[in-house]
This record gives sequence, C-alpha cells and structure tokens, in this order.
Amino acid sequence: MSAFDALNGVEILAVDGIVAVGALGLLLADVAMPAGNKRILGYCTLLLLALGFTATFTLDLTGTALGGAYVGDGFAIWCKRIFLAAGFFGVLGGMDETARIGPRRQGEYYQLLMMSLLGMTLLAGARDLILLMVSFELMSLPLYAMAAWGGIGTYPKRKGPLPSMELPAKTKWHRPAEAGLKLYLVGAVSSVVALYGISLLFGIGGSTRFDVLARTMNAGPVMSLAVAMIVGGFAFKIGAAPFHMWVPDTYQGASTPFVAFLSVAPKAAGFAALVQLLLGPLAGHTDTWMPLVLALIIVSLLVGNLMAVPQQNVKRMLGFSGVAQMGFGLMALLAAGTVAHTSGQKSEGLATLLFFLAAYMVANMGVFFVIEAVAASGRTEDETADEKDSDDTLAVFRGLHARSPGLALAGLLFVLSLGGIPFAIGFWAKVWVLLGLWTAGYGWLVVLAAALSAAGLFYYLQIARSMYMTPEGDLPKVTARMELGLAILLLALLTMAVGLFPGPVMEAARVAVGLG
Amino acid sequence: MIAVNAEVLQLLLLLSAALFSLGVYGVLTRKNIIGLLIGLELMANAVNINLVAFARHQGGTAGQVFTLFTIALTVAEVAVGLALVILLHRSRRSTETDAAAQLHG
Amino acid sequence: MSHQTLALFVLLSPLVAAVVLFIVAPLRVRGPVSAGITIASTAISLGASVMLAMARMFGQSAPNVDIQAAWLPGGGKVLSTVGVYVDPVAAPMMVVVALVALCVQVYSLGYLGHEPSRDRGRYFAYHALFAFSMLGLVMAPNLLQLFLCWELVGLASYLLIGYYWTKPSAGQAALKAFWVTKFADMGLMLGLMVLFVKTGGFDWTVPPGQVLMTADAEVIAGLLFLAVVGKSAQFPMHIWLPDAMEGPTPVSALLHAATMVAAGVYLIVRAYPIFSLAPTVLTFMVYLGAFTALFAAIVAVFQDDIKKVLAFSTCSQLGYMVAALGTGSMVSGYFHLTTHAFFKALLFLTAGSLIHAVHSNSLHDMGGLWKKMKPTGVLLIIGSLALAGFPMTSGFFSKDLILEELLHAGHIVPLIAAIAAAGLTAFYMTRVVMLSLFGAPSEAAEHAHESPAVMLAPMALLGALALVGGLLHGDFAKMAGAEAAFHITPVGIIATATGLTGIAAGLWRFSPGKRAAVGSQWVSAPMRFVTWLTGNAPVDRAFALFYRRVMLTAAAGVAWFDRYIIDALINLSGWAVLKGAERFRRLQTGRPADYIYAVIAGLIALTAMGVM
Amino acid sequence: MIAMIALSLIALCVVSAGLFAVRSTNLVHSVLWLAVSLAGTSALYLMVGASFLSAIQIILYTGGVITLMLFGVMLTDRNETTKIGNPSERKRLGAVSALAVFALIASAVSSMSFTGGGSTIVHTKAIGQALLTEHLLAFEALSILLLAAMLAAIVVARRRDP
Amino acid sequence: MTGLLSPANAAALAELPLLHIVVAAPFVAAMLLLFINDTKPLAVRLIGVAGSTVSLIASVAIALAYDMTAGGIQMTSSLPLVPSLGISLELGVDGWGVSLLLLTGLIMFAGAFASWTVKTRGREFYLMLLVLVTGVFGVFVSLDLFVFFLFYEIAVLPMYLLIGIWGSSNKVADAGPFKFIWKLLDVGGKEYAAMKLTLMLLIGSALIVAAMIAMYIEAGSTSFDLRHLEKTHFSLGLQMWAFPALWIGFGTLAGIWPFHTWSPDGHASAPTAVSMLHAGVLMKLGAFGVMRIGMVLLPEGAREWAWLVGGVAAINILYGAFAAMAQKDLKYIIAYSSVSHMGVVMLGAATLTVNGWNGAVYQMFAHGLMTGLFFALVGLIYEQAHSRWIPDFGGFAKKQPFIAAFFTLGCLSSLGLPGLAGFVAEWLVFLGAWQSAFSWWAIVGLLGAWITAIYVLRATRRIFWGPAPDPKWTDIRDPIGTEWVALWLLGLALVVFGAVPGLVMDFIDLTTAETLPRVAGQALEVLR
Repeated sequence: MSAFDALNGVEILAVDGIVAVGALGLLLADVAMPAGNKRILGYCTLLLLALGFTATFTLDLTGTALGGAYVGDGFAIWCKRIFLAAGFFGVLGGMDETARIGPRRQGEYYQLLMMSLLGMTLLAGARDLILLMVSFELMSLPLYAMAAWGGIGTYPKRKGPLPSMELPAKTKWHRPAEAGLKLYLVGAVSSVVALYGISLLFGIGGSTRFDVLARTMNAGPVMSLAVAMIVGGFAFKIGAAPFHMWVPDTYQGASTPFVAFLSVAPKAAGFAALVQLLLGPLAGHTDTWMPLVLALIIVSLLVGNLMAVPQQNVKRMLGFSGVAQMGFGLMALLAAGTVAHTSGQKSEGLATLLFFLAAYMVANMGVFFVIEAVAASGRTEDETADEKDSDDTLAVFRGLHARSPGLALAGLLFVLSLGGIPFAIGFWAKVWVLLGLWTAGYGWLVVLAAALSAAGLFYYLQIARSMYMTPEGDLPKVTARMELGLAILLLALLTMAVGLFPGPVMEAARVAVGLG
Repeated sequence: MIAVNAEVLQLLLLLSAALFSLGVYGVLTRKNIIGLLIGLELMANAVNINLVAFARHQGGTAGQVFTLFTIALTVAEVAVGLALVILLHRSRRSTETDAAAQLHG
Repeated sequence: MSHQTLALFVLLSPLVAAVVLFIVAPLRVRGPVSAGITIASTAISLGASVMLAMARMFGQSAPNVDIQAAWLPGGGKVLSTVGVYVDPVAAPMMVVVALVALCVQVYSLGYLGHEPSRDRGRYFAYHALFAFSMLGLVMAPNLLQLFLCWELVGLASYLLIGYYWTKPSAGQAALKAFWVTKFADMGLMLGLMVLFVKTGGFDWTVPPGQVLMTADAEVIAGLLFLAVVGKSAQFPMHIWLPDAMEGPTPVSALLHAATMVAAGVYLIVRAYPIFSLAPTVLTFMVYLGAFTALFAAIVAVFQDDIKKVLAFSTCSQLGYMVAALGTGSMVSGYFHLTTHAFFKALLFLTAGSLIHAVHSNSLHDMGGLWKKMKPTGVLLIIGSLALAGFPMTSGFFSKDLILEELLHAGHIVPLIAAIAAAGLTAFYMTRVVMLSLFGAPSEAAEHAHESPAVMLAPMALLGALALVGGLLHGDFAKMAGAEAAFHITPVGIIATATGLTGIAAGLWRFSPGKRAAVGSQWVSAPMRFVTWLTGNAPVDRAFALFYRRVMLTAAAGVAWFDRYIIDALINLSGWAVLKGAERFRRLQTGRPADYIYAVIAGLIALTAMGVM
Repeated sequence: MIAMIALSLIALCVVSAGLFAVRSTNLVHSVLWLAVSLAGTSALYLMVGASFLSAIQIILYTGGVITLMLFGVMLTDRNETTKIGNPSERKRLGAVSALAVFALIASAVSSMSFTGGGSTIVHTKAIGQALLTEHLLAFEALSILLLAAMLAAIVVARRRDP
Repeated sequence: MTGLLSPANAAALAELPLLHIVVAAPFVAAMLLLFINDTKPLAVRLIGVAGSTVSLIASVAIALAYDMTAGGIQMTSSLPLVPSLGISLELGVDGWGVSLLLLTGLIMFAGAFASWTVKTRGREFYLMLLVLVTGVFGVFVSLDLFVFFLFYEIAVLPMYLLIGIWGSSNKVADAGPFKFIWKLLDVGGKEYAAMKLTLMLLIGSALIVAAMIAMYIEAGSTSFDLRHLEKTHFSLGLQMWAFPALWIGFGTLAGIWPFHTWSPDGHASAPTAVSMLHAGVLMKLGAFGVMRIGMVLLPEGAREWAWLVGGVAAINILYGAFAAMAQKDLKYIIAYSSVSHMGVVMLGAATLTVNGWNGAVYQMFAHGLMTGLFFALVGLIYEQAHSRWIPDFGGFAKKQPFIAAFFTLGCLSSLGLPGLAGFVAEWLVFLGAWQSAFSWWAIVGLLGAWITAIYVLRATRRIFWGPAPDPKWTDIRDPIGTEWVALWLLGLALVVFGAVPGLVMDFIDLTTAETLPRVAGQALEVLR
C-alpha cells in the first residue's frame, strides 16, 4: 500500500479537516495577531464549528478511508454533530467567561477546544485501535488544561476533608487547578488501564483493525480481562460510577461554560468509543462485556442519584446527576448489545443512545449556562468564576423567577428535561431508552431506572425550588450577556421543539444507525 | 536477539503484569504527585512491554507502531501532568495530592 | 284535570316552591313572601290530594295513577325510575301529609311571628322541602324513590331541628337525629340492594313469575325494618326523638309526630307484600312495637317538659302501629297512623300554643292556663282524649282495632303491654292537662294570653278531625280490601276501661289541690329506677359511649396511625435516603488518592467479574 | 537458553527497579529508579528484536520523561517534595490492590495458550512505511496531539495574565 | 344531555375540532400569559378565565355533539408524533371522557374564579394552573397510551410549584416512633408537602411506564393506540403483574391506601384553586387510569386482582373517614374525606359490575364537584379568618349564611344524600359491590357513608352553628363578586346532577355497557 492508496476516500474526513485546519489556523492567527483582546478568535471558532456542523449535512461523509482505519457512517456523523454542536454552544456560552479569565490569551482556549473536538470527531469514526487511542488522548489532553484554565484566587475559610487540610481565609487556592488535577489523575490512570486492555486485545487479535479483530479474537480470560480494563478505562470518560469520582469535583472547580462542554461532549465521545469497540469487534462477545456494563449501570444509577441528593452546590449536584444519566446511556448500549447478540444486527438501542446523547447535551449545557448566567451577573468585571467560592450554590438561584423570569423558565425547562418530564426532550430520550431496554429483556432494570429517575426529581426540583420558591430579597436583577443568552435561548428552543415534536429527530437517529 | 515464542511471550506478559501492578501500587500509595506519575509511567511501560511482546510474537509492524504511539502518548500525558503539578505547587506550595482536596463531598 | 295532572300537581307544587325558595335568595330572606309561597304550594297539594283521595275513598275506585320516568340507566337499560304513583294506599296519606303540613304552616305564621324575617323565610323554605319530600315518599312508585325521599325528609328534619342553630343543644339534637336515622337507613339501603339482587328491581311487589324465598324476604324485611326502627323511633333508636323537640314546636307537630316519623310505618304498609312473606320479622315487630309502646309510655309519665311527654307519647303510639302491622293487619296500623297524625299534631300545636304563651316548655311553668286560654284548653283536652282512646274519639277506634288484631294474632304478652300502655297514656295525658290548664297559675302563666286566630284555626281543624276521624275506619278498611267493621269486643272494653282508669288516676293524682306535691319528686322512692329512665339515660348513654369510646377513639387512633406510622414510614424512606446520602457522600473525600483508589477498585471488580 | 536467562535477569532488573521506584522515600531516587527500569525495558526490547523501539524508548523515556520529571522535581523542590513517604495504611491497601491486580492479570495471561512465535525481523523502514500509510491518520492526529500537549502544558504552567 | 340538539346540529357541531379546542384553549391561554405583564392582574385573570371558559364551552359542546345512538369513541383525530414508535396524538372521546371533560371544564372554570384573590405572582399562578388543566383535559381525550401518559405527567408536575409557591404550611406535631424524621423533613411544611406529592406520584408513574412499555411490546411494538391495545390479548403472566403495577401507579394519584399520604398534606397545603383542581380532577385521573387503562386493557389481571383493589378501596373508605373524623384542621378533613371518597371510586371499579362502574365514574364526577365546592369554601373561610383551625371557629353562619349553606350542601352530597350527585354515585357503587363477588364491600361502603355523615355534619356544626362568633372574627363575611361563581356553579351542579343523573350517567352508562363485557367476561352474565 502506498501513501496515495492510503489517502483514498479521505474526503470523508472533511469535517475533521475543518476542525484540524481551524485549530491550526487559530493558533497561527493567535500568534500573528497583535496582543490585546482576542475575542474575535471566539467568533472565528464559532464560524468554523458552524461550518463543520453544516458540512455534516451538506457533504457526503459516508465511506471508508485509510484502508478501513476510518469509517464514516451514520453513527459517526451523528456523533460528530453532537460534538460540534456541543463545541459551538460551549464557545458561544463561554465567550464572556473566557474573555474575562484572560482577554489576551483566550485564543489558546479555543485552540485547545478545537483540538479536543478533533480528537472526538476522529474517535467517532475510528476503526483502528491505534487511531482510537490517539484520538481518545487527543480529546483528553486539552481538557485537562482547559479544566485548569483560570486564575488563582483567594477564598474565605474552607473546610477540608480532614481537619489538617483546612484552609485559612485568604489563602490562595486554585479551584480550577484542583479541578484539572483531579480530572488528570483519574483520567491518566484510567487511560493507562484502557491502554493495557487494548494492548491485550491487540495481543489476542493480532491486529489493530477492528474488522480483523472481529474475526480473529477468541473469547477467553484474557479477552475478559482486556474488555474489563477497556470498559473501566472508558467508563472514566463517561463518568460512570465508580470511575466518576472526578466528576463532581471537576464540575465544581472548573469554569462553568467549560463544564457545560466537558459534561457532554467528552461523554458522548466516550460512548462513541465504547460503541466502536463493544459493538464492533466485540459485538460477537456480548457475554463478555454485558455483565460489566450492567454492573456499571446499576452502580451509576444508585450512586449518581443518591449522592446528588444532599448537594448544595448546583454544579456538584449536576455532576452526580450526570453520573446517573450516564446509567441511562449505558442502558441504551446494553439494549443495543443484546439485540446485536441475539440477531446480529444494529438495533434501535443505538439510535436511542444517539438521541439520548443529543438530548442530554441540550439540556445539560442549558442548565450549566443558566448557572453561569446567574453567577456571572454577580461577579464584578475582573473577577472570575473560581474566585467566588459560593457563586454556584443553590442559593444563587434565590428568587430567580423575579430577577430574570426568562432565565428561570429556561432553567426550569432544562431541569425538567433532565428529570425526564414530558414535552421536554429528555423525557423522550429516557422513555425511548427504557423501551429499548425492555425489548432487550431487562424489565426489572426498567422499573429500577424509572423509579430512580423519578426519585431523582428530588434534587432537580431543588433547583426549581430555589428559583421559584425562595424570595429574591435584595438580590439584583439578572441579565445574561448576549452570547450566553443566545446560547440559552437556542438550547431552550431545542429542548422545547424537539420535546414537542420528537418524531423527526428520533427518525433521524434511527436512520443514522441504519434502521430507516 | 531471541525469538519471542510462547514461553518468552508468557514471561514478558508476566513481567508486564508485574510492572503494571507495581505501577498500581505506586499510584495508590504515593502522596506526592510526581511519585504518582512515576507509578503511572510504570503502568504505561507495562503496556509497551505487552505491545512489543505481542508484536514480536506475531511479527507484523502494527504492534511496534502501536508501541511508538503509546510511548508518545505517555510522554505527552506526563508533560501535561507535570504542568499541572507546577500549577498546583504555585498555588499551594505543595505537590502532594492532598493539596488538591478542597472540593469534596 | 286528569288524575295524572293532579298527581303531578301534588308533588310539583311544593317542589317548585322549594326550588324557588332555595335558589332565589331575595325571596327566601323575606319571611312573609317565603311563607306565602310555601303555604300556597301546600294548599295546592292539599287540594289536589283531596281530589285524588276522594276519588278513591268512600267506595269509589279510580284507577291508579302511575307516571314514571327513567332516572338512572344501568347497562343500557333503565335501572330505576322516579315518578308519582297514587293508589288507595297512598291517597289517604297524601291527604294527611298535605293537611297537617298546611295546618302547621299556617300555625307557624303566628307561632314564629316574632322571629326575624330572614329566619322565617328559611323556615318556610325548609317546610316546602319537607312537603315535597314527604309527598314524594308517599307517592313513590317504587322503593328506591321512597328511599330517596326518605332521606330527604331526614334532611328536612335535620334542618328544622337545627332551626335555632345558635343554640348548642339544637345543633346537638339535629346531629343526633340525623346520625341515628342515617345509621338505620343503612338497613334500608342494604335491603334495597338485596331486593334488587333477588328481584332485579326496586318494586315493593314481587314481579309476577318470580318467587321470593322466605329466607330472602326475611332478610329484606328485616333490613327494611331496621330503617323503620330508626325513622319511627322504635326502641332502642328512639333516642333522637325526644331531643328533636329542640326544633320549633310546629315542626315537632308536623315532622316528629304526624308525618315524618310515621314514614317508617308507611314504608311497612307500602312494602307489605314483602313483609307479609317474612313471618319472623312480623313477630319481632309485634314484640318490639309493644315493648316500645309500653316503655315510652312509662317514660312519658315522668317527663316535665310538655314536648318531651308528647315525644315519648309519639314513640309509644308508633310502637302501637308497628305492633299492629306485625300482626299482619295493615289496616289497623295504617289507620292508627292517620288518626294519630291528627290528634298528635293537634296536641303539639296546642302545646306550642301554651309554650308560646308562657315561653317555657316546662309543665311547672304552666298551670291555670284554662282561664286565660279557653280555646286552646279545649283543643288540648280533645287531643288528650283522642290520644287516651276515649270512646268515640278517633284514637278510640284505631287503638281498639290494633288491640283486637293483637288478640286475633294470639300475641298475648304484647297485648297486655299495649293495654297497659293505653292506661299509662291516659294517665300521662291527664297529667299534662291537669298540670298545664288547672291549678294555681305559675308566675309565667299570669301573663299568658290566648294565641292569635292564625294559630287557633289550624288547631281547630285538627281538633275536629281528631274527634271524628275515627269514623272513617270502615272506608279505610275497604280501601285496603279488608272488611273491618267496628265491633265492641271484650278487649276493647278492657282497654277502654284501662284508659278511663288512667284518666281517673290522673285526675285524682294531679287534682289542683295536690299540686304542691307535684314536681319531679312526685315519684316515690321505690320508683327511683323509673326516674332514672326519665332522663332517657341508659340508651342514650350507651349511644354516647359508643360514639365517644368507639367512634372517636377509633378516629383518633386511625389519624394517629396515619400520621405517625403510615405517613411516617413513607417519610422515613425519604429521611433514610437523605441521611444515607449524607453519610455516603463522605466517600467523596476530595482526596485524589482516594479517587484513584476508586478507579483501581472498580477495575479490580470489573476484571474479577470478567475473569471469574 | 542463555538468552532466556538473560532475558529473565533483565526482567528481574526491570521489576526490582520498578519496585524501588515506587517504594523509595526520596523522590529523586525514585525517578532515577524509574529511569533504570525504563532503560532495562529498552534493553529488553533490544533483546527481542525491536531495536527501533529500544532506541525510541531510551530517547523518549529516559531522555524525555525522566528529564521532565526531574525538572518537575526541581521546579517544585522543597524538602517535603523530595522526602516522600508512603503512609502505612496506604501501603497495605495498595499492596493488596496491586497483588489483586497482578493475580487477576497473571491468572488470565497464564491461562492463555499461544502457539508458534515468529522471529521475522521487522525493519525500521517497514515501520515507517506503516506509519505513513496504514496509520497515517493516527500519525497526523498524534502530531496534533503533541502540539496540543505542548499548548496545554504552556497554558497550565504559565502564570496568569496580568 | 341527549336530545338537546337535533341530530343534524349535533353532527355539525361534532365536525368542529372540539377536542383540540378543549385541550388547547388553556394551553394557549397559558402561552398568552407569558406575554402579559405581571403588573396587570386583571388582564391575567381575564385571560385565565377566558381560557377556562373556552374549555368549558367546548366540553359542553362535546357533550351535546356526542352521538348517543352511535356510542363508542367519537370525534377521533390523529396526528403522528413519533411514527417509528407508533406514538401518535390520537384524540377521541367516549362516554366516560365526555363526563369527565365536563367535570374538568366546570372545576377549572370555578377554579379560575376562585383564584381571583391570588395576590402574589398571579401570572405564574394562572400559567401553571392552565398548564395543569391542559394535562387533565389531555388525559381524558387521549386514545394513545403514550400520549395519555404524557398528559398525565403534565398534569401532575405543575403541582410542585403551585403548592410550593402559593401553598401554606401546616403544623404537624412531632410524635410517634419516628419522631426523629421531623426536623430534617419539615413535616407539614408546604415544600415538604409539594415534594412528597411530586415524588410519590412520579415514582408511581415509574410503574406505569413499566407496564406501558411491556404492553406496547407484547402488542407487537407497533402502536400505543388504545384501540389497538384493546384488541390485543395480553398473556396472563403480563396481566398478572402489569395490572397491579398500573393500579399502584395510577392508584397513588387516586389516593389508594397506603399510598395516599401525599394527599392530606398536599391538599391542605395547596392554595384554593389548586386543591379544587387536584382533589376535584387530578385524583380522578388516577382512578380513570386504573379503569381505562388497567382494567379495560388488562381484563384478566383486573379480575384476578379485583379482590385486592376492592379490599384496599374498602380500607380507604373507612380509614379515610375515621382519619377525617379526628382532624381539627378544616382542610385536612376535606383532604381525608377525599381519600375516603376516592375509595368509593376504586371500590366501584373493583366490583366489575355495570352499576359499580357507572357509580365509580359518576363518583369521580360527583366527588369532583363536591370537593371543588368544599375547597372553594375553605379557601374563602381561610382568606377571611386566616385560620382553618376548627376548634377556634363557631357561629360563622351568622356572618356567612351563604357559605354555611353551601358548605352544608357539600356535606350532604358528601354523605350521600339523595338528590345530590354524591348519592347517585355511592348508591350505584354500593349496589354494584353487593352484586359483586364480595358483598361485604357494600356494607363497608355504607358504614363509610355513615361515618362521613358524622364528621362532616359535626364540622358544619362546629364551624357555622352555635352562639355568635368570637369577637376576633370580625372580618368574616359572605362572598362578594367573583367569589360567588365557584359556589353557585358547583353547588347548583351538585343539585342538578344529583336530581337528574341521567344528564351525565347516560354517557357513562354507554361506555360502561360497551367496555364492561370485555372486562367482566362471564362473570357479568351471572350477575346481571
């Protein structure tokens, strides 16, 4: 095979190309631009992402490239849309905060975001272990840096987990640093674990290509070991318990708009990776991996829902709720796996996963942006998120209904969507997942999940309670900045519109997995 | 050079397992983040040994290429990790993991 | 006008009055207007009733009026109907009801003349409701409608007893009346259910071609009789009736003497085709009726409140009727119902007149009123004589018939009880007459004056009927298809003698000269037990105990259980989750080392799951 | 046979160096032990015929990682940084966990039966060819990854904007 | 309401998209409110009233247009929502639906007026109320199980905010073996009540989801259409677990014991109109769900479990009545009486007889009117006296003669006095119970009605009767202005539908006669 053969079909990488070129272009532009406020780079990023997003519709991205290492199919395209949309909203909603943290260096944030996105989009189509791991890392590395993005501030007295760790007032303490470090430590260990699993997989399969692996691998203890390590390693990325420990801390510590991005895009990518592997070369070995996924589901549902209950910090709460939400995502995977196992074909489960991820993205980003909008209005111009210790507790929502009716309504909508209440997009996602799960024969899990999901409303409603049932006192009015407001508006409209008419989108998800 | 037959492969895999476990021990017991990174490196190294062993056992290029990639990945990861250590050190004057333990519950 | 139209008029005119008065508040709050509407409607009813009755009495036999409309559907068919039904059984009762109602309403104009206009308006609206319900009950084409109206008269009774709602005792009495009768009504409902299941309808006759087993009939009749015991104040559910005297006296006359309490008797009369299939129930009725007659008569002797005397007397007389019906003689019981309606209504109205004069119910506050209120006095004496069964008064005929039937049926013990009760009746009525009309006037009686004509006129009409009503007994019997000519029989003689003895004893005991010895202490020491009875205490206390100890305790227990066990258990689950989460969150220590532990532990768990 | 013994010895070396690396109480020593372990691995690669990787291992790891780490140690140098101890309760738990991991992996691996075993020599050229054909995309992605790592490290480690 | 229109006119009326109007009107009004300034309370109220008026008119029109001779499901329309799953906005109405639409229309209309005095955040209040009632209407006209469930959830959820924001807290003394939970949960507080209500109902709906999905899949995974599901014969295994799941799921909303405990606290805490709607209509959704979904779709399950459904309903009746008797807070009395009365509904449903079913649906109707009236009255009293503590009351009839009269009317209907709507329902239910396999239910029911008589009349006496009220109640008065609307509307409705039950019962009976044979099967023939 010559280098030119390898480039056959490379046009299906158009979107990835846009992102890659965009990232590099931003880097160059950043260097070339004179020092100063580089907000314009944010708009460029938006443009690029919008372009990429449009390209997923206008260009034919299906096919095979690089001799099978990269495949563009409906699933991959759909995933790319989720990533790009998440990136788009992440940039749009975070523009102010990014500019505030470092007006002169905001370009770097966008470059890192683009690079991370590149990792994700590549991941979606990767059919090669090497490409899979490289793109996985490409996605992760910038996230570590972005989580730690921000300044060092001073804080009031804080309690540590042990008395010796108590921080006296005014100590410099870097919340994003802690967020980034925790993400990094758990992430690095997890990815090494996953790598080890993949190396074993390579060992028993003798190739890095999925299509080959699917033929050559035999089930056995080593495969079980490898699969367990891979599932565990990727479960870190989607934040499934017990690999979720970084989630609440990073959510709380990192800047909110970034968390909005972090909480959806990498998770979707993690699912994409799991799907590539588990429903690709391992599709014939569902006996090996389904029990693991089932275990993750149960632990995630229980831990996520239980731990979210006592949280007073909204971002932490959403972190834990996200853990529980990932249980739903895994359920879709489980359903898909069962059908793949019994009938050997792609199933509706996969479509439900795609729809679920999209729904989760919309609602979750929305909530985080509402938090950001409220918190930002309480900050002074040169303050950043990490300097105020309490600007994301439940209390910041006090009387939001009066301080900003629109934001409160949007927040309510997102929260209800996450809680799975009808006529918001999240409801359809959850129900569809449960439907698929039932078809797969996990009736008891459906009951458990539905009941826990309903019980989970307890903490979602805490947000609604804070927004609607507490007096506003003398808290100031809240107005979201233009970009942020636009992002919230768009997301709210999406939540409503798809919630009211989910048919086309669900149909599209089915088409994407080849069920049309 | 010795041919990697089943026996050698077995030995290498066990070596890798041992290194991996040592790495696990390292990441679990170290309070210092750099020490923890050392454990991580051992684990990564175990991955590499695995890959090389399989590559040599099977004879293709893929394994070696893969190893190349993993080495690069590990290095990149450590680079970012160390940057984070420096950041933590700057704010807390400490490189212990417990210095980053304010967010909890 | 055709009989159909007339029958509809009987029922609809009070209905219209009631609906208008209840809905159109401006009319209701004006007493005279309300009174006018009610009285006019009752008069129309009376006129139509009389016309309907005349065509069926005195040997004539117009065809039955039967108009029914579907009321409730059931499975695509008609489950039950409502309508009007006039046959020879219903006709006299219609007249009695309309007549007494009209008398009482007119009387009330005077009696309640001093009440605020607004309250009087309410009062007459209730009366209109009562007239409609009672007539609906009487004219019911089936037992279901009878039951509907049965409950509605209960409502009217509740409202009218509670007319003086600012008085706590009135409120208590109203509730008591409602609860007790409502409890008994469960029997009626249940009876109707059994009837429906057994016959597929609510008719009081067994449909042709169907056979009602005796056992079933016993059950149905027994359950219906339970309702009768409540409504017609038979022992032990008579306890509400004396308390019901808290209502205005005209109300007592109409509802709690003449008509409503007699509804129970009327129910038996109506449902006689079923009762006649239930011999055990009939026998039970005889004994219970006779016992009530005697028991209530004994208690009545010791009452100082004139209305209480009359109330227990009503219980006693209803006991007669029940006993009579139990012997299998529908006519005698029904006839006594009619005559009793006249003279008891009369007695209550005269009592009301006396009360109106002295502003007190107590016999001790009366006395010597004869001089002041001769017409009232005369009417009181007439009524008393009729009640006592003085020869040739209406009570004489009807009571005599009953005693005869008792003898015929061979119920000797009840017969003796009934005769004894007759004697006691004469005695206590003489006591009332003597204490209220003669002797030295009390302080209050000094200022008494005769009631206005608007009160006297209805009394006079009733007085006339009380005197001569008994002569109708032959027609009554014919109407029911029985031949019952009046005979002078040994039993009759004994009874009359007993009654006269009672009168004599009363005259002797309560002659004006001995007045000083009267008072509640007039009973001698050996009769302490009887005095105790006079408070109506034992049964009443038993019911009160049941209410407090059983019902309220159960209620408190259930409420406690609900709040502190059931609800608390549900709360407990929430509490446990919250507390558990509070504990559990400590696992999220915040120390990165522990997080890595979690990863490795998860990894070990997963691999262990996979490998093993 | 001799090669086998040599291999085992090197393996032993690698493991013991690794053990010292995770147990040493002096961070610098620890890093250096790691270097030994990595160098041993490099030798191992050489022995099994992956000479290119062996070189890369030395260059990237020993030259890159170890240097980085030493840099890190130096940059954050303070007494408590270099003198590190492992708390005893952690040691026990860590040892148990590590042993469990080892047991699991070893049991799985040793139950696996491999056949044959090639000794074909893979030339560096072939590796390069594979990199730029089959794994072109991954290679390009890796280049961006390294760029991203650089950028990330700069972004993280740099002081905040004035 | 048959025969009020000529067939031609009725047919012409039926051509209109009445079902869409009835559902959409409140929603449109709610959306309009989004654009109204909160500082214009009158405009807000008028829009709320307008929305409910349109719905009321449309529901009456539906009743008029419904073709009694044809029966069955009428005025159907369809709009695919998710074609791939067979979810589609299927609207249509049967006799039960007609009657319950009418009820909802009446209660909402009354509720819109009863909310006139909501002082704070009136716009949001009306908005939530209208959204809630949209859900209620939606449930009654849905022919698609999934859409049914959607609307069901819509109806349940606004409750949380409505109670949490505009509700009132109650003091509940801490005692009993679980005293320690009080502090953490703030038992009796409005937020506690709101949260308990929401969570219990939604966890219940998790069971509904499970049963719904199972039924959908067993019916071929093609459609959620109720008509399609009705044609499916579900396996006994499914019926045996799915029916209890639906029973508990929907039943929680209907207040079945022991899952009723959200109800007293919820109703006692809720503001007037919300209590009216919730006790008046929402609880019926639960019972309607049990009957329309549980029993009709799963007949064998219903037959097998009837003993439990009826037994628990019997417990409900007595338990609710006794618990109500011990209450001193006026709203708690009404709330517990709702528990008791909903027991009557469930009892009727469990009888699986024509009369029982007719009675059950009629009880939904009657209890809705009655409890709506009650809560409207309690709201008025509370607004003026600022207290609901009965021992403090007395003699109110002096100053509130009309409130006293309407309260008495409600009480009388509650205890099943003939001539009022409550009687018809209770009578039929008890008759049906007697006809069923478990005759003792009827006796329990009768006892319950008697106990009801005790506690409601006692409450009346304590509040309204007695000597002139304490001087501290100087502000109490009879209703004025718009406050009359709810009282007269619901009061008259109680009388009219009690005196002429055929107005509504004809509709109910039609559907009962059509659906019951499927459920009761052989048993029916024996009992008829």
